[in-house]
Formats: sequence, structure tokens, C-alpha cells
Amino acid sequence: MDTINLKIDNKPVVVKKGTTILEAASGIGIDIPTLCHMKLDDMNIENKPGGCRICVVEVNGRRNLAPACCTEANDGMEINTHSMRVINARRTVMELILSDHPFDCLICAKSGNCELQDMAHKLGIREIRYQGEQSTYREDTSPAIIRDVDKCIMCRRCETMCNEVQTVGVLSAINRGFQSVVSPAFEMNLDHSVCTYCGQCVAVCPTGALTEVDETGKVVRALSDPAKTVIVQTAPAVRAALGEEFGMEAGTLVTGKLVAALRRLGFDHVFDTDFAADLTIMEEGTELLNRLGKFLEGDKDVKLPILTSCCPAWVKFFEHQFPEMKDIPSSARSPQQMFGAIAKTYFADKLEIKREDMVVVSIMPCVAKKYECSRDEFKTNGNPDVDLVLTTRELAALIKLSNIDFKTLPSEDFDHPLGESTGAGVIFGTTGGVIEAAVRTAYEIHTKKKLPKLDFDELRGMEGIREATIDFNGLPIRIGIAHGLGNARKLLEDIQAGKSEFHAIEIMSCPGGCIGGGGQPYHHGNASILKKRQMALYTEDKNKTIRKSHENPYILKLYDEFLGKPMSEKAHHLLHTAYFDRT
Amino acid sequence: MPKIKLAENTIELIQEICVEFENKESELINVLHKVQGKLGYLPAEVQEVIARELKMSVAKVYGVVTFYSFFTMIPQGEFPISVCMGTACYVRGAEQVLAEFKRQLKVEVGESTEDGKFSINCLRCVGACGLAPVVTVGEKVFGRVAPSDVKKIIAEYREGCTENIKTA
Amino acid sequence: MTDYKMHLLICGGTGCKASESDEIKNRLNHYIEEFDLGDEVQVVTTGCFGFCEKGPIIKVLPDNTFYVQVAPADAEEIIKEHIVKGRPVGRLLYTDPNSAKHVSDSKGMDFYKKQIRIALKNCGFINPENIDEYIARDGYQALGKCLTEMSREEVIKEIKDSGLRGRGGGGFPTGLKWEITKNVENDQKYVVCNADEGDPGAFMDRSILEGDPHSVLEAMAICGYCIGADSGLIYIRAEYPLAIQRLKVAIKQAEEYGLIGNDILGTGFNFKLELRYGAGAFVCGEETALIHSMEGLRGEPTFKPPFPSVSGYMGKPTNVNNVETFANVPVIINKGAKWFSSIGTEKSKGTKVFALAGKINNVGLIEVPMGTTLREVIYDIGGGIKGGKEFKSVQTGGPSGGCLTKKHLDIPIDYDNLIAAGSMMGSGGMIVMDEDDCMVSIAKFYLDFTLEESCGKCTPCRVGNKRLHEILDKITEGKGEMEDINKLKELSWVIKDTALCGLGQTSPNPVLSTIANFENEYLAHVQEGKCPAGQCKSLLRYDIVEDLCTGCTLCFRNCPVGAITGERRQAHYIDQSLCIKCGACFEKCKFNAITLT
Amino acid sequence: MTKIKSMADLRKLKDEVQSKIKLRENSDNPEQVVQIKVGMATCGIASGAKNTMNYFIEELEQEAIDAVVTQTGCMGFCYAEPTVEVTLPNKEAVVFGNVGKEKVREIINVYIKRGELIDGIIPVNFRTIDE
Repeated sequence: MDTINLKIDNKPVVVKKGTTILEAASGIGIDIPTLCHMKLDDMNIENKPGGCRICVVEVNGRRNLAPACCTEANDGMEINTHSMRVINARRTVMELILSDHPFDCLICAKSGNCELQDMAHKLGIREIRYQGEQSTYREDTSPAIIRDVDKCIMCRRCETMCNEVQTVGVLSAINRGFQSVVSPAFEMNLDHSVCTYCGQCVAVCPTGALTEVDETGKVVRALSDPAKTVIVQTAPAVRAALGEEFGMEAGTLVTGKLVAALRRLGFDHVFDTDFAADLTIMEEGTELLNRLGKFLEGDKDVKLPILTSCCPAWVKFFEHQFPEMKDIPSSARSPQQMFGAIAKTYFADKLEIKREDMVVVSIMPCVAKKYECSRDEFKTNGNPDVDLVLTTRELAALIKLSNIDFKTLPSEDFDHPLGESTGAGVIFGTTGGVIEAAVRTAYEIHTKKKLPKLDFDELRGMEGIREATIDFNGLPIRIGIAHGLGNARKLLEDIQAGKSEFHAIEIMSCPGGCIGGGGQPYHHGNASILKKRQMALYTEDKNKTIRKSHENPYILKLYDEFLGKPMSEKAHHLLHTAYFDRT
Repeated sequence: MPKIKLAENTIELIQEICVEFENKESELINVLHKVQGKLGYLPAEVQEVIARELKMSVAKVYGVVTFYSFFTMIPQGEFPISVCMGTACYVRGAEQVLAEFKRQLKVEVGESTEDGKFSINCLRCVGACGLAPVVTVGEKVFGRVAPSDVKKIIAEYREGCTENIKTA
Repeated sequence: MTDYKMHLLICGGTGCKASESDEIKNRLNHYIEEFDLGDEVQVVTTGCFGFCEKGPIIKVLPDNTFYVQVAPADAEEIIKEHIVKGRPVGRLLYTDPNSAKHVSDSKGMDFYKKQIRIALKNCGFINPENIDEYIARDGYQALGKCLTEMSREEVIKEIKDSGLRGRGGGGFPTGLKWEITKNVENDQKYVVCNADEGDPGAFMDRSILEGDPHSVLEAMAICGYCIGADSGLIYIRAEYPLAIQRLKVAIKQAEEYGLIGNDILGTGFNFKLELRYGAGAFVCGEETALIHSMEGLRGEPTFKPPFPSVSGYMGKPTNVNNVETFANVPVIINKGAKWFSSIGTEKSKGTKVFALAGKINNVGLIEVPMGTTLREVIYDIGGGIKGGKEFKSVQTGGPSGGCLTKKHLDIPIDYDNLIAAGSMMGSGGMIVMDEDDCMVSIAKFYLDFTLEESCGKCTPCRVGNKRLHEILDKITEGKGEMEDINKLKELSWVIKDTALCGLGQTSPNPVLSTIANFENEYLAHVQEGKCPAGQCKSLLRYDIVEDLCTGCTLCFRNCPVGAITGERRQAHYIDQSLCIKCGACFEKCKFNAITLT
Repeated sequence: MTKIKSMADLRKLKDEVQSKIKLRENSDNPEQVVQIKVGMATCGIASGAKNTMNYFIEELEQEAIDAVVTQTGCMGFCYAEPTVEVTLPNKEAVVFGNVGKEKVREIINVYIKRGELIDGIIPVNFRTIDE
């Protein structure tokens, strides 16, 4: 392999050919500041327009300063990353960016978590010498995402996520020159577009230009209303990431503290979406086996593969982009919506209250869930099954607002009956987890045998598209997994072309699955954080005494007392849904 | 999404043009040129059809349309007036000529008059620098235009008589 | 086949066509018929003669009579008097501004005396829509020679030895570029001709394509042979309909002759050509932006490397050259590198085409050897400043270039000298300014252009140029402070140092060069609140001299904003707060009672 | 159009079409070829200048001599029409009077081809219309 010798700030460095100056510098502990650049290792995600010009460095012998993020290291290069000329240029460029940025840092949703603010601080900007016209745009509020484009700095990260990673294609750079900005077509509102609300644009935005709709206020109001019974569910991926918001190491499991915090916030019942995940497995697993059985019997009307349907962004994606395939995904609702439906029927009955007096709040790693709960089919007489959704980040803000010292909280357990879950429910939060949970149950139901081993390593990992064949006692079941909608599109196109040989496919919209959701603590481009969160979920699974959904005693009780059996009429009514052509 | 409300034959026209370019995404600019050539402008609904035919996102189409000054989403006037703002024309007074057109027609650059007769645009050098300052109305080129000629040019088009105009 | 005894060459370039050269041609033919001269006289539409100032132009051969500013009504006289009776029409002849004499023979015009035509050799000489005329002028001989007698390496060596450098502005050695592209291994490569000429006031490439399209096609095929490409693409501005039409005709004719297509001249070499249209984005002259535009994307530049030679159109190795560069290639092959390199200066060989415009007598297209001085171009060829005004500045390199002044008039023009003087060659726009031009406004004008044409991708160009423009605006409004001049300089240097592409990196040049060469004008605006050229409206002041005013009310009646008050037969008065400085009163006053300061 | 299939074909075509623009090539470099001006004012035309000019063109072409034959106005020698001015490369112009067909042959064969002077030369202190 070709190696390159160069000097950065007088330190000799040896790197592989093709390494950028930025990477070479970071290898020897020189942290060149960047703003637009973003690289998520192992996921093939890179945004490198070379546009912000913050990372410029001086390369000996070159006329102009070079952007470190996209200049390859060459043999014999001598680089200065902090000469007078470099620092002056960097600060001037920063002043230029700030000169076209609103000065409302103090009240910005991103304050304290803003890469632009951090960079201004890092570069020691104390005045903005160049002032003039600022771009102004209409604010765009959708059910899930707010675009405050005045704050856009044209880093193009959202555009990369929306087009190259997710292939949704809502956002594009428009206009040119000073008027250029990232926007949907015709500057229409997001809720008129094909946006899936996956929130990956929000996850990578370095400023406050893209944020989630803040519903903490509504939650506080509900909690302080004595007439309301407020119950909360919390998604699996939240427990693996919330700690980061309180300065804890990425991947720290905070399940117990999370429960304790929710209780201190005043929720009447603290439940677990994992319970609903187990319920999902019962319904979806049964549906899979039904379809598979008919398919094997030669029923031509049965469509395979079956696709998971837990992810609301994914659902909206195929409704817009592949409406002709809307019969293929499982009709099972997502765990959030199953939870809401059960809470406002089964559990409300138990409490003997009307559904209108119950407020169901979800804590989700996701911004699309805010949209999902507002869909009409998840309402009864206008009353939604799930009333309010907070992202992991919003929950953290609420905890801080309520003077709760999160780190010192004791570990507490979820309430019953909707708080009991299995390891299978926990791993719903990562790519590969839903299908692994389904396999655990489907296998045992189909073969009527105990699984010798519960860890399916062949289904785990971070690759965008994975496939595996699981032996169902002589029946090979071919499974596909995709995370990131761009990868999902590839599998869908194969199905469309009749080239797909899978029996079941799991799809999650966000890279990494829900652990990388648009509502999670900002990873600021550090992909290793996602891996740590993933590890945490597998650890929690391993530590659970029950690790198969169909063994969850409260699930069994729910069927016994209320639903009958999976895919029963009642289950169908409460736990399944239909999809719409949105073109 | 706004439902596409174009006439059936317009949609067919766009489809034909896309087919001519093999429905390739990389031919977008050629498609836009041709469609604008036929329809005069590229309204949102047209861009939606093009995006659908080329199997690309309408945001990308819009991104391209708004990048290139040649493409317009606003219908042009019956007599589109373009004032060359190349350097040669600028130093020979194109700015005053443009100002006079704006004053006379009471519209800004890029707009059309209420009766739809005229629209004003700026051009970057038509290459007739020897005739600077240059104004084009449709296909016709007017050279050495002085602000005092503006009224005359407009009047003759307005009256529908384009015969006796000094052209250079 | 008839060999005509007389040829009437009529310019069919965009400029002359705009002045009804088509109608003139029709009428000439009409009278030729009438006098039954159809077998003797041929009217030929050619490309641009270069002398656009006086278009439409007709050249009568064999006697080289050069008629200027011909109108359709003149056709009859030309045929009757000159063709039939042999008496040139005196009033249509070019008048030498210095000797005030008619010059009948174009050979005797100063405009042409100092020119050497290589890239333009066929412009104004052949009918661009007739491939036979091109072939008669050694057309496609160079391609044939390359394909049948020379190896790819030999052709590249010839181009390298000639010293030809890119005529689009950068001045990169053409042969070297070809060699780099040739040496990249790939089964598919492309030759791209950059015809996205967008400098305001530049029309070199357009004229070549309109006047001699085959020279570009031939050169592209030669380039394809050298680098191993079988496809060529010409990226041309959609605003050039005539050039597009001529290219289409030329490609069709070359294909019919088999000079473009498969198995060219039986050598087994294949080369096909396609047109791609620009859509009004100056930045697409930058080669990476151009390539993205050809791919159907927004024309945003990307960082180099990788250079297009390695990864260009559709990710394949792509050699991009500009029109004028290509137009030089067949001549170099035919006449040899040695001949070519004997013209020009040490580091800049051959000639350069300039579009001469602005406040100059002979606006037009010229081609001069590298090393010609600005003075020779402006005074000898250009005929000096219009209206006897005083020369102030010459701007080269378009919005990327700088404004040079009197002290630069004697520098020999070449790539390096212009850069050293704070400007650049650019693609060849040359705009002359006189005492009436305000240099701060000129800097602002160019910034206006850059601002509109910036793609918006990188911060320094998107925001930095906006701020530069705002500061210039402030100064021309009379609100500038001394600190602003420093800010302009500091910000300009950072933009040059940090912008992503050539457009951004050179965009502050007009600002820096005007500050360097005309600082006194900036100071006058800032310190005295005056615009020495009297161009900045906000700094003008119209006053009525009471003693001279007769109270005729003419100014009062002509003021569009009602800023003038006064009784009939009494001195009038201008309310400065209402005055929009339109100058209407000044022009109307019959008693010189209104002053402008 | 037929395809050009080889370099030889291309050269052949070039030779064929070159004559079409020969006139232009020569007038672009008149000092390198024989220049002939025929006086073609009313008096000249009346005395048959047109025929003289045509004859010159035909003969020169037959003899394959590169020449520019132009018409000019009255040279002021009405007594000697048709008059013809002949300029050989790098030589002074010479004016001949009463040039009929015979004279044309003589001018070509003796003066142009061999450079020898012949009878009929008009003294050169004249002014042409151009000046």
C-alpha cells in the first residue's frame, strides 16, 4: 500500500494514500475545526461539499489556503494549521457566516447544542466586522419538524441525508448566490411534501435551522391537570442514549433512572414500549407465519416477503414512493400505536376512566412518531391513542427543567401491567432487532421446539443491507435487513423487479435503527456513539430473564383477558392498520 | 402535494420530450430547455411531471430550475424585453435604459405588465457589443438605445405595429 | 461549377445580423438577379469580421473594398455602382478617424494592420455553413495528418512544443493537459469544449463558433485521438442561438463527409459529437461546474483534485478546453509547433483574441500576437477613445480581472504580465473606460455580476462578496468611512485565499485593482463626498443659480418628483430632500441656470 | 454528399473546392500575385472593357496564373480605353491602353510570363479613383 509522508505543524506524519489532511491531522491529535464536513464511519455516509471553508489550512507552496476536509495529503506536504493567515481567514469566514445568521442564540432551540455556536466560541469571535443584509425566510412548521431557514448555513448535511442516505428527495439546494438555501421544492411546507419525518436532517443540522416540534409545554400542562390520568411509555432506544444528555458515557444504560425520572416528573403510570414491542411480535410473527404457510401451500394471492411496519417514517416513505406495494408490509401497527390502543381500551377499562381523561405520552428516539400519532386512523372519535410524543432530547430538557439530578437518581422498575417486557422487546431499538425478536418467536411457534441459542449474530451489525438464512427446522427462512431508507429502496426495487427471494425483511428508516433516530441526543458526526448504544441494547437483552416475546406473562394475560388470540378480530381492530396511496 | 392540473395534451407533450431524452435524469437540463421552449415557462406543475417522468425528486428539479437564470417559472410577457447588462452596454448607459423601461412599464425586472404584454429581464451580453447598449424584444435586437428611445419602442409594440422602428 | 468573378462577403455574426445583415443579403441578391450578374457575383455570409463597431460590414472581393454600416437600402447602390460600373460607393467606405480619409481597401485599415489571425483565420473569410470552403482552407488536413502520419504521442508533443496555453483564462499548458488525460487508464473518456462564454462584454468564442465552427470540431477530434476518447461534447450557452445553429450544421456536414463518426478517413478512429446547452450560469465556465451542469445538476463547482482529467463527466477522464484553444490546434498541426512558438512572448506563445469594447472607437473582435502592448491595442487597433475623451482605465479578464491604468499601457500582454499587474488574461474581454467612468461604480458593477452569478456553495463567495458589495454601495451612496476601504481590502484578501473555485477566488480583483490604481477616487467619495466622474447619483447636487434663472418654469414642469418650486418669473428652487438627481431640469434649462456639483 | 474515405480522398476534395475560394485567397494576399485592374467606367465599358476583363480571367485561369482581376473606375485615359493596370509581385504598376483580345494575349505571354515590357504603355503619372 502506498504511504505518504508529510508534516503537519512541523510534526512528521505517515498516512495511507488517499487520506485527507483533516484525517492525517486528527491521527496525530491536531483537531482542525470543521463545520460542514460530516463523516459517519462504517455507514458510508459522508458530507464533504468543501463549502464552509472553516477547515482551511496553509499548504507550503500553494497560492491559496486549502480546505483540510477535501484536500488529499501528498508526499512532502508541509502544512500549517494555525498560522496567522489561517486563523485570520478562519475567523473572517466565521464572521461572514455569523453576519448572515440571526442573533437569537439565547432563545434558540439549539442553544448549548449548536455546532455553530461552539465554533464561534472556539474561534473566539467577539465582534462581527462585516454586517449587512440577512436572509429571511418563512418559518415552516410541520407535525414533527420545524424549519427555521434563516439559520441555514448551507452546510448541505441535511441535503445529503435526505437525498443520498434516505433517498427521500424532499430537500435540495435552491436558488444561487446569497439567495441559495436548502428547501423543499417550490419552498412548500414540509407537510405538503413527501417528507417522511425521519428526522435525519434534524439529527445532523449543525445549527437551529432544523429542529423538532417542541411538545414539552403540552406535557407539563397535562401533568398539572388533576382531571387527567397521564401515562407514559418509553421506547427501547431511549434508555441507551438519554444518559448522554447528562454527561454520561455513550452506551450507558439508564433504564432504572429513566423510570425514576418519569415518576418524579409526575406521570401516573410509567410503562414500557417494549411491552408493546412484544405484542407487535405476537401479531406480526403470527402474520408472517400465516402468510408463509399459505405461500408454501402454493396460494398465489399471498405476497412475500413480509415487511416490518414499526417505523412511521418507513411507512410514509412507501406510501409516497411505492404505493403499489402497500399490501406487502405487515398490517401490524407500530409498538407506539399498539401501546396507545391498549392503554386507552384495556388499561383505561381497568382504571375505569374514559379515554378522554387519559393522556398517553410517548418518549421516543424519533421525530416521525410525533406525526404518526396524529394520523387519523389512530384516533377514536377524534381522540388519539397517543396524545403527545417527546423525543429523547425533549425528555432530557424536561428533566433538567424539573430540577431533577438525573445522575444521582436510584434505579426503579416500570409499573404493571404495561411495563413488563422481554429482551426481544428491548432490541427493537436497533437495526436487526425487530427481525431477531420475530425469529425467536416465529421459530418456536412454527417448529414447536425450543431455540438452542437466542443470539442471532448473523442478523446483527451496522452494514446498511444485511441478509441471512435461518433454518426453521429444515425450512430455510431468508431474511433481509435494511436501515436507512436508501438501503430500503434498493430492497424494494428488487421486490418490484421480482428479484427478491426474501421471506421477511426488516426496515428501519434511520441509520443504525432507532438508536440513531432523529430525536436522539446529537451524535455530532461521531458514529461510534451509535455502536455503543447498540451494544447497550444487546446487553440489556442478555440480562433479561425472559427474552422471547411469546413468553411475556403480561402479554399472555392480555390475550387471555382481552384480545383472545393474535390476529383475532379484536386484535385486528386495535392492533392492525391499513396504508394509503399518498402520491 | 398540489395535484397536477395541467391539460392532458400538455402532459403528453412533456412526456414526449422526456422520452426523446430517454427519460434520463442526466438530461434534465435539455428537457427543461425544450419544455420551456414549447410552453414559455416552467410552472410548478410542469416540474412535477418532469420529475415523475425522469424518476427524480421534484426538489432537485426545482433546485436546477432556480439555479439557472435561463429558466423561469413566471410566464413572460407577449413581448419580452431584455436589456443587456454586459460591461460594454453598462458603460454605454444600459442602466439608464433599464430604469426607463421600468419607469414606463411600472414593473420590476422579472415581472410582467398587468395586461401581459411586456416583461422585463436583464441579459448578460448578447455579444452585440458594437451596438451597445442593446435591448432585445423577442427575437428583435435594438442597438444604440437611448433612454429617450424607450417610449417609442414600447408605444409601437403596444399599438401592435412593429414595422417602422429604428433597429440600429 | 461556376467560378464567380466577384465575391461579396457579408458578416453573419450576431451583431451584424441584429442590424439586418440578412435583409441586406436578400436585397443584394435581388439586384444581382436584376442585373443578370448571377454567374459572376456571389454573396457569401461569413463569420464576424471583427469590426463590430461599424457593422453590418460587406467586403467586396477581389478588390478588398470594405463597406461599413451598410443598410438594406444601400444594396442597390452597391450593385449598380460598384459591381456594374466599378465605382466604389464612397459614402459607405470606412473613414480613418485620424486622417479623416476614406479607406477603401481593408488592408490599409489600422484596425487590421497589427493583427495576426490564427484562431480567427477563417472568420469573415469563409461561409461557416459550407464545409467545402473550410476544406479548401486546409480544413481537416490536420486531423488527417494526425490520424495517418502521427502517433498520439507525437501529436501531444507537437502541441506541447507549440507552447499553446488554455485560452479560457487559466493559461494551463494544453499539451500537458492532453497528456495527463491520455495517461489515465479508462475505457471511456470524453473531450469537452467549453463554449460557456459568460464574461459580460466578451464574445470571442461565440464569434469563432459562428464564423469557423469546423476548426473546433476538427480540434476536438484530434484531441479525442490523442487522449483516447471517442466522444466529444460541446457545452454552449443557450443564449447563442446562431452559434448553436452553425454548430449543428457543421456537425451534420462533417458527419456526412465521414470526418466525424466511425472509421474516420479509413483509419478506424471513431469520434462522435454532441451539443449540451448551458442555461445562464456564469459559474459553469468553471470546468467542474460545467461538468455537473452537463450531468443535469446544479452547476456548483467541486474541489479539485480530482481534476476532470482523472474524474470528469460521468466520473470518466475528461479533457476540457475552451473554444479558442481548440481553434488554434489545427493550425499548429498544419504549420508546426516551431512556427507557432515563433509568435508571442517567452512564456505565452501564439496570439490572443480579445473582444474590445467600451469607450473605444473601434469596438470589435481582434487577434493580436502575445506581447502586443495595451497601447497598441487601444490606440492603434482600437482607434483611441470615443469622442476624444481621456483614457482612464482598461479592464481585462472580465469579472475576475482587474482595472489597469495609464501606467500599464506599455506592458506587453501575456498571461504572466497581466497577473503581475493585478489583472488577468481571462477569456479575453477588454473594456475601455474613459474619464466619465467612476471606478468605484465599476468595481460595484463587477461585484453585482459576481453576486448574481455566485453559486452560493462556499461562504466567502456567497456571503463575502455580498458584504463587499454592500460596502461599495455604502461608498457610492456617500456614506463610506475610511475604515470601509480597509475592510474592503482585508475581506478581499480572505475571499481570494479561501473561496472554493476560480470565480470566488478572483471575484475581489476588480475591487483590489481599483483601490490600488484609483485610490484617490475612493478617497474622494469617502472624504469629500464627491464622485469625480460625476456618476454616483447620490453624490450629485443640482442647484439653481438665482441670478440666471428667469422663472420660465420649464424645469418645474419637467421635474418628475415635484422637487422644484417657484413662482413664474421668479427664481426657482430645488428641494434637495426630494431631488432624485434624474437631471431632467439640467437638460431642459435653456439659460444654463442649473449647476451640477 | 459522399463520404471521404481516406486522406487521399480528402486531398482530392481540397483540390476540387479550392478554386471556389481562390479569388478570396488571392485578394487576401494581392501583393503575392498578379494584380490586374480593368477600367470599367462608362467609357471603358463602351469600348469593350467588360470583354477584356472576362478574357483576362479566362486566359489567366487557363494558364494557371494566380491573379486578382478587379475592375476600377475611370483612369482618365478615355482616348485609350479599354485601359488595364497590371502589377506584378514586387514591381511597379504598369498601365496599358487599348487593350483588346490580342493585347491581352500579349500582356500575358510577354509581360506577365516573361517580365518583358511591350508597346502600349501609358506613362504612370496618373491618379486612380481610389486616391
